[in-house]
Amino acid sequence: MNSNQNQDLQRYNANERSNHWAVALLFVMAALSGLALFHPALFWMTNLFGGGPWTRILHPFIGVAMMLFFLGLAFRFAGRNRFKAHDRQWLSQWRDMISNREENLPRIGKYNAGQKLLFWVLVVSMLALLFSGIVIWREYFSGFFGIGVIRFASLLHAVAAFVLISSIIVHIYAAIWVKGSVGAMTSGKVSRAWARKHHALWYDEVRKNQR
Amino acid sequence: MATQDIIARSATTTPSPSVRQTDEVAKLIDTTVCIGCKACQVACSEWNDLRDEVGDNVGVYDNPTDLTADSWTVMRFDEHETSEGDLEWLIRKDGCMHCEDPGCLKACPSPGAIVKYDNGIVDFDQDKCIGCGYCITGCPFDVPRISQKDNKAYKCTLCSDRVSVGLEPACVKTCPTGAIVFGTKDDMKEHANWRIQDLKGRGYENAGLYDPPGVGGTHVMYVLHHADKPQLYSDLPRDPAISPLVGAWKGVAKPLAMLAMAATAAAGFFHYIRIGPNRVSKEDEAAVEQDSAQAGSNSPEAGGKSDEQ
Amino acid sequence: MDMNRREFFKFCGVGLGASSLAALGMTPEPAFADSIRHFKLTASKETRNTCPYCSVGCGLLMYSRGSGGKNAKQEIFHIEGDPDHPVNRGSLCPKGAGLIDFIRSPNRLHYPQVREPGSNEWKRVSWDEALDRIARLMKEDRDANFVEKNDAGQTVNRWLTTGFLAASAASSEAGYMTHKVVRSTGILGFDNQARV
Amino acid sequence: MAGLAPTFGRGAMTNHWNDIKNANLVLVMGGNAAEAHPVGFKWVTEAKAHNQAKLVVVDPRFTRTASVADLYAPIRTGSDIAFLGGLIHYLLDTDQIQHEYVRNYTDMPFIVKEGFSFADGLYNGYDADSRSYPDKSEWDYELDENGHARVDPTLSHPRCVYQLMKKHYSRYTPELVSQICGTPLKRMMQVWDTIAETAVPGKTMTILYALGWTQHSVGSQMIRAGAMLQLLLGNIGMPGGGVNALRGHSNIQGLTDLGLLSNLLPGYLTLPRDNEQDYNAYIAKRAPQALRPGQLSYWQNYGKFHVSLMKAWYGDAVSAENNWGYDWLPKLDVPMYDVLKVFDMMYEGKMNGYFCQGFNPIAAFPNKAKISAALSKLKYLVVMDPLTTETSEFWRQVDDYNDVDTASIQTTVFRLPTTCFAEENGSLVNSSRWLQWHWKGAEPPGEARPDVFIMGGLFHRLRAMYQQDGGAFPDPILNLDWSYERPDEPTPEEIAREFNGKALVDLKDPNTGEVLVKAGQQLSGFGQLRDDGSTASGCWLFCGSWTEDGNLMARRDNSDPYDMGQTLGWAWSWPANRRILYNRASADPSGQPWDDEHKRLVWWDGSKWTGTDVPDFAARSAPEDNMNPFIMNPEGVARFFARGNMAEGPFPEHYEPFETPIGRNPLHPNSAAVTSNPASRVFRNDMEVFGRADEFPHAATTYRLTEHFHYWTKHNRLNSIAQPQQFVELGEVMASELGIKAGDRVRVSSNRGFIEAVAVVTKRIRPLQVDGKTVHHVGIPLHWGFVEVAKNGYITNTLTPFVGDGNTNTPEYKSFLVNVEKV
Repeated sequence: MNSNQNQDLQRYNANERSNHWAVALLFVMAALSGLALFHPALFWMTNLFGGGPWTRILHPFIGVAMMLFFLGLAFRFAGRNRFKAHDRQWLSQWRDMISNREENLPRIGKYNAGQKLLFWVLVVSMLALLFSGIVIWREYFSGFFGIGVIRFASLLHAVAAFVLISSIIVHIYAAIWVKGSVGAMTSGKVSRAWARKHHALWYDEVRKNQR
Repeated sequence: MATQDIIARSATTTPSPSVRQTDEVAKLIDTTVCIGCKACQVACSEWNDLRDEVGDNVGVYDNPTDLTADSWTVMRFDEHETSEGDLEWLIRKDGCMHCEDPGCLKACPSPGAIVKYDNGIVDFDQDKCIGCGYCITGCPFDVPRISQKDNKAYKCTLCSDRVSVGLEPACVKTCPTGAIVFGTKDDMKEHANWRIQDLKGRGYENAGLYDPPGVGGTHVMYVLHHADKPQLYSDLPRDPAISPLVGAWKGVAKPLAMLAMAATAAAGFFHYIRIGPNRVSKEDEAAVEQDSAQAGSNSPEAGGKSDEQ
Repeated sequence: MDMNRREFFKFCGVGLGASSLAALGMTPEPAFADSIRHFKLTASKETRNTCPYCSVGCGLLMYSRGSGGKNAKQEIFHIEGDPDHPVNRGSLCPKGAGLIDFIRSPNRLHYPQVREPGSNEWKRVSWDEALDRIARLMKEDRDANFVEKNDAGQTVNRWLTTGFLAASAASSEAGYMTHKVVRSTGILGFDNQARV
Repeated sequence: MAGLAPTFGRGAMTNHWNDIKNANLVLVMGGNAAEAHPVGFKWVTEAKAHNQAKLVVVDPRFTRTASVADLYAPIRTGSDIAFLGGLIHYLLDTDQIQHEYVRNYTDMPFIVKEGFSFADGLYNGYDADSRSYPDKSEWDYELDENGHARVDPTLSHPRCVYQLMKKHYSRYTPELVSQICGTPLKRMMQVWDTIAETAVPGKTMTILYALGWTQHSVGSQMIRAGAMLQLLLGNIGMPGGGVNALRGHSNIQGLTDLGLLSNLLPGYLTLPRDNEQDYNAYIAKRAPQALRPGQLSYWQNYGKFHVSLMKAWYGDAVSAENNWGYDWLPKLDVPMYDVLKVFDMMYEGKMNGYFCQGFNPIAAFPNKAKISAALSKLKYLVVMDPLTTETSEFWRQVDDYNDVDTASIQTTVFRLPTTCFAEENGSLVNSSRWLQWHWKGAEPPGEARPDVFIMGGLFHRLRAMYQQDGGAFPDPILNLDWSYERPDEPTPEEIAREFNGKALVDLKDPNTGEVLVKAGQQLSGFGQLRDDGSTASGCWLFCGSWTEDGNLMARRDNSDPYDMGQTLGWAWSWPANRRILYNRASADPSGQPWDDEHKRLVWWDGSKWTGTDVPDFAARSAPEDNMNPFIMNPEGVARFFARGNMAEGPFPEHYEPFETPIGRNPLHPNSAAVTSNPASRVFRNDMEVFGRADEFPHAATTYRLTEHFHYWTKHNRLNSIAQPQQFVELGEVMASELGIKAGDRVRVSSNRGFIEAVAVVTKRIRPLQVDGKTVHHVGIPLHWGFVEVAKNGYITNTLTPFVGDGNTNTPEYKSFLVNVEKV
């Protein structure tokens, strides 16, 4: 009778998962090649890309590819990342969150305020990277910009990259910390208990739809 | 190499050998004696085996009209009318200034692609150049150029190959009127002072030396009739310095960002140690059982309307 | 995929190790950087000459490849001013500084050539053919138009129907030889750049 | 150059490059030293740096030289005589002259014949039909019974040169001069006053001029005027003084010294005219007696030089019996067959063959259309050159640049590849009269051969043919001495030894009978030459360049013990290694330097003349003998009054260019006959193609750029990069009137043709107010052509007029009229 009552819930479908991992992979490459050119101590990483010139050649193309996939991801998830009234409440209680006292937090939907914040930070820094990146892309575009713009773009690119990378570190840690999350992006499934605990409203919603 | 050890390398965090002390050299360009004959341009290309494109005349004497990867120095001509209505033809030999604090070297991400010798010469090593163009971004004088042929950055080397064997640069040797002189930086400053005295005697009250402190001084200096208005000489920057943006980008940003990223990772690590993972508890699973049980009989009151449909 | 404590520590350890290695500057590239091009005149052959352009007469040092040994074809690859020369003291103007491109100009002539009447092209000929033909043309013209006496009966011995322009960039020796030959034929239409 | 010999006795740069550093004032006029001689200009910089010297530039354009000048004055092209005449008037008027110098060392006290007169711009004896002065006999000194010129030391005699000159230039008032030259009066007076400062004995001014004076229909007289100015100031023979002709080509001095000109023989010996049938009269005319007691009049040795030359050329075949082969020398029916004359004959179809040895006439000579038409009428043209020249391809159709009908051109053209400087040994004579030896550094490309090989090869074949089947007057060809080790290609060393000269028999001292030079030995100086056939010397002037001590031209001792820049041990300088001509004049009549501190050159040490330079004087002639410094002049002094030596008259008079923007000569506004040089030769069919100001309103002048050398360097990549494309220079005012912006393409046309080029619009050319009109100048560089590495361009000489200077027939490249329009 209630055959589907106990099986795990589908959080991400195959397309969403592939899209995410495409972005993730390109991000790793962009970050490694970018950091290699950013700090002398990491220049050795250019060897991962076939040396300095190749790193210089590849990095912008990797970046653009990442950007394209990220757009896909952004359009998929933007709707569910709109801020809601309860998000402010949730944020104000961030201490309960990091101390694993989730029961005190308001019930939330598919994404909690922290995740939404991350989402929008990624969007902004990605755009910043794209535009500043084009300005400092010496081989094709720098010729069109004044030296002042180029200098500003160089700094902006570095800052945006820093923000992005830091955010992603947080993102990754969160996945490790909140047990049962990684599965959402590998198998695409989460346990009903996980959903009920972390995303109660979404849990209800899914159950309702299952009727 | 004896005459010029590398004292600074691009993208290198540890100090370069800096125990040996050798003379600082400098090239002094006396715009008040220069006749704009372009011998320096030709000698430079001849010595360095460069042959630029045969261009066009665009209505001025300047040719090539700008520095390129194949033209490391060019003459810039400016016609200036004095308040008395007399004409001055201000001619400036443009090229790398060999800054004491080189913006190109600061900006370069490739270790050793840009070096500064302890005699003051700033040199590019095309073998290590990755062609990113950061040197252009960093240069306060807009000097380096990336070659279309090989995507490497090029500029005046102050003939480091000649200087290393004890010769003067090619442009210096060839200069017909002695408008370009070469020697230790101290001697060049002395020479400049002597020239400036002569010029003041001839009515150029503002004659002076161009050795901009903003970049820690340069190893290519100018004697100008109007040192108070360097911009008259085809926009020679009045007070050049490495742009604060470049300074931030290649200065504080680097360690800070690295530190911050490391800190973020560390924070996670210690959070995991101290507070530990966030797991689904037995209660949660039981609750789920309950939910499904209720689901069997009647619809939940608690559920209410989801706020995300 | 779930990750337990042990796995997590492993993950962190590797990252830490790698970054600290890098921080130590263990970057895979040579510790010593020699970015200077090698001095290109070392052991090349030096020949003294004089600039062929204007009349300042600047001293030149011409540098050529090859030890001067029989098997090496000497090729001049660099020219700069002679610092011992009292006038130029090593300096050269843009023309002198570019002399190497005169010697090696793509427009240097390599072979005797002739352009026949009405033709639109050059034909390569041997030196013998060229000089034979020119000498014959000279003699025909001279024999036909040489003036021994003028109308007044005075001995004038001149040849006016052929003229000669000498080169004021040619050496004095070439000039002297040219004068000796040209005058012996009676040519008066004889001139050089002194006039222009 | 032709202005110098009639004044001083020799037609060459009086001083030398390094000596410029000894000047207190440098006047660059009729030239652009920084542009055309940048390295020589180094010594101007030195004078400024170490001698606190001033640099004054007078030029229609604000040139590269002007860019480092202390004082610049604009002047209308072609009006230099007015400017200098006015200055002469000013100096005489304000009595700012070096009195002791002019009284002792110039012809100021000399009294001129009564018949001499000047009226309405013409001297006595003018013949309008022949456009010349057939009889110049009255342009001379009054002689006393011993054939010596009468003088009046008080300078008060109305016909003494001083008084005549004063009178002549009294018409050149500052106001009128400023009106003729367009030089603003205030600036002009500034320049004149600065120059006048050098009238004192201790201060010297040097004049650096070049083709900016030479290339006018009155070029020689411009140079004369400059020379007179320097005499007035006592600046001739002085260190840091002189009138310095900056020659154009590396060996133009050498080729002139060697007489490669229509009317010359080596060493400034001259060919006979038709009416000079008698050998002895021919020599006598050229070996004048001294015109004042005790003067050297060095040309009295003319016979020795001539005989030695003929012995060098014809060896044993000439002797006193056949007047040393006098009849073998061609004789002239006209003053000279200069290039203009020759190309006019060619144009008239009167010539069959022509040789161009390292010369590019279609680009270098005026009115390209006429040159091209002339060459097309030849039967054969032979071009010897290291490079492809426009002349060798004059028959090739190249768009508008050379629009010809190839098929209809029936000229056979031979092109023979020659070596360049780097591929041969030999000597060049620079502007300082230094004979400098150079060494071969590499083999020529392909089959290129030296000019000597070509001349030798041609001569051989000619002689062989004349030996076999005879022909017209073969004697000079068959008898030419050709005893070289390799007859097909004599070595430069052999030839150099030949023009230095050797003893043919033991030369004995006439008094003691001791052998001075053994037979076969090289002579050590022209003092050893004899007119009895016992010596041979191909060029007496070069005698001493290759002695028994070896090749003095190859000397490399650059030491300068007195720091006067004389470097007597470097190379060898004619005459007799003297570095500054007429240097006796650097000492006062008593034999001591005018300035013992800064201007030490030569002085009398009690027994002989000595000093920092080789005395240009009789070494043992004591001051009390009253021998004067200008030893080549029979007067012993320098000439303000040129006597019969100039075509237009003894004193320079301003005449307008043949194409004048103002249409009249403000000095003689009502006499069209003297608007332009009345003594210049003008050919039929050239007169009609002179343009007039109503059609062609702008004053044009042509010149070289420092990045290029004539038509050679456009074949060099490096120079083509530095200045790639043909342009013309226009003043801002004129350009804006015509709506032309920098970089626009403009068409510049004269009455002879047009060129198109990029417009360089500049503040450096300003409109001038001349004779009540506004005159704009148009600057037109040459260099470009239709065979090159640089961008193809038009031959600038398409525009220039086919008329020359009255004395040298040097074409008037520097002043003509054009119209300018935007394309």
